[in-house]
Amino acid sequence: MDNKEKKIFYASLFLSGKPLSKSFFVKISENPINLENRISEYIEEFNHLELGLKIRTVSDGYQMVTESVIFEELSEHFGEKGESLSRAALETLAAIAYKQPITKNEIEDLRGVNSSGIIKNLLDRNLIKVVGRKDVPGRPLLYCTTKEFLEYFGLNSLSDLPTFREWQELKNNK
Amino acid sequence: MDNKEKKIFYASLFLSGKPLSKSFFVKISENPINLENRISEYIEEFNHLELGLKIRTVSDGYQMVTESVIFEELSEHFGEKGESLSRAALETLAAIAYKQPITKNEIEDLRGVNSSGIIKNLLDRNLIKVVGRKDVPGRPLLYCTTKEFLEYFGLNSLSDLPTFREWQELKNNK
Amino acid sequence: MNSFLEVKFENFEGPLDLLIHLIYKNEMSIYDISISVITDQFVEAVENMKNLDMNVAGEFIQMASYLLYLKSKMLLPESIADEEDIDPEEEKFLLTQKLIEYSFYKDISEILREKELFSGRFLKRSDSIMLPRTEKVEADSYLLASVLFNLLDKEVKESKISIKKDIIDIGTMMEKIKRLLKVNESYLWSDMVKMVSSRREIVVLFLATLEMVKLKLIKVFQADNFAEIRVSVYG
Repeated sequence: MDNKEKKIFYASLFLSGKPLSKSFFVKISENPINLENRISEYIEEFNHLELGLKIRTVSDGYQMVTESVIFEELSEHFGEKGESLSRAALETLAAIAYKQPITKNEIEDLRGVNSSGIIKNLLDRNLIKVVGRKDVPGRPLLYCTTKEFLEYFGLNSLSDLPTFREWQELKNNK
Repeated sequence: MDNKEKKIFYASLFLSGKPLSKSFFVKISENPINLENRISEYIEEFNHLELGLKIRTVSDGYQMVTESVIFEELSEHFGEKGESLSRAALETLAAIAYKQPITKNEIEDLRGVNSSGIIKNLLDRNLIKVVGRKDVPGRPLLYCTTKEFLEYFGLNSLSDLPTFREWQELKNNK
Repeated sequence: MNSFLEVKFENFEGPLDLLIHLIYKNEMSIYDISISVITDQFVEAVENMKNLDMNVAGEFIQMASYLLYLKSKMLLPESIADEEDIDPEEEKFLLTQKLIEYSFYKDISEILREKELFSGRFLKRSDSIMLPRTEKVEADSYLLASVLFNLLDKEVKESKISIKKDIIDIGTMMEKIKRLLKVNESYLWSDMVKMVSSRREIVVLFLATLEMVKLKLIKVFQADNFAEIRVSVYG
């Protein structure tokens, strides 16, 4: 019985191309009580098997990925080779992550430079999305970061990033 | 070292999701001598872990799949979509079944609407197939139904399809 | 010569980036920048860049003129400033706020860069694997028929609905034979039969051949009983 739950957990992560949320497993579980604890055990057990695979927690869910020690050997044959992001793209993403929902004008105000091309690129890469329009003249589009953003950077949630205050304290202590 | 080879073996099968040939592993191996024997061991070891996953040997290759004991639970969430055909797909399929071999234009004439997307979908689902080209200007493709079509509708042959007269009788008796 | 000559445009994401660079170089506190020093160096850097690269982005030039304006305002005694004009201290405060916020995002983007590198080493498969459906959904063939016949409307006659259409008629077959005989003057009948695919087509081929003999387009010759029949061009 327990064994079956574990099997379904691993097999689901194997099949899914996206991280699977806690709520997904709660929904399919026959016994959701304490499920999260059991899942933690399953993950630990799996990650000790040294299979070249590991389960990581990301984007508020779980994901099966390959171990980083064999990255070089695997990357030659697998994995979409997405170009790493430019500094401008990272800066824009940082601004969106902290200020979302945010308009293009507001982003440009923060960065001091035109950001249209970068926003388009980030939209194409599914790292940000349009969530509506701001109720100001011209009704500009509003942007937010996506789940793929969290997945891409291996973040569980936006709170994994330092707050402005934490950053200031760090700076001042230097 | 051996350990790494094993990790790469499992991780490759995970990333691929599809069967990978023996020659693929020979190609990426640093030590192809006796590789096949080692792979057999890796498979046996993996299949004893009871992870809900299995590595099976398929024609000249290996594939990581989910265990059949949890098929029911998984297929609800990871089963192929769309067991029921849309009205439009059914219409298109009917036109092909009764008029085969038939071109796209002829189908569209019958239905009065563009049917490209639906034809593609039916091809993907293996319910119809291309059997040649019609000897008219443009040499358009000719479509026929497949064995899977017969299976899907529980028919032994195309002649089992109701005729126009049978249909009329049925209809009038309602 | 000064050290800012080597400042290159592509190294900076924008004027704010360049300003922060200058603040660090001068070891100033970001909370208390000297507008005068920063302005001179910024303008100089932009001038140098202009010499090296004609396409100096407007944002840099705009920032340069803003800084010059701010600097001139700060040099003027307060009494001269007219009432509706800007308050230079207030402007400096706003600029400082902007620089602090920008340097926050700049640092965050460094963190993101590290995370990108780290996370990128874990490979994943991005498409889900779909399990094939094993149970057969037996759709109703009546439904299929109904759909089509409704479509065809009532005017359609049953005869029009044929399961298998004859693709080849005698005329087409005769054309085919003519084309063949242009390639080769004669064929063995047994070879010609191999060129068609169904029994139905063999019948059509046979009828077409007879028709062409009648029209004196071809002749058919058999050397002996049960010998091969040879079909060749007439004449």
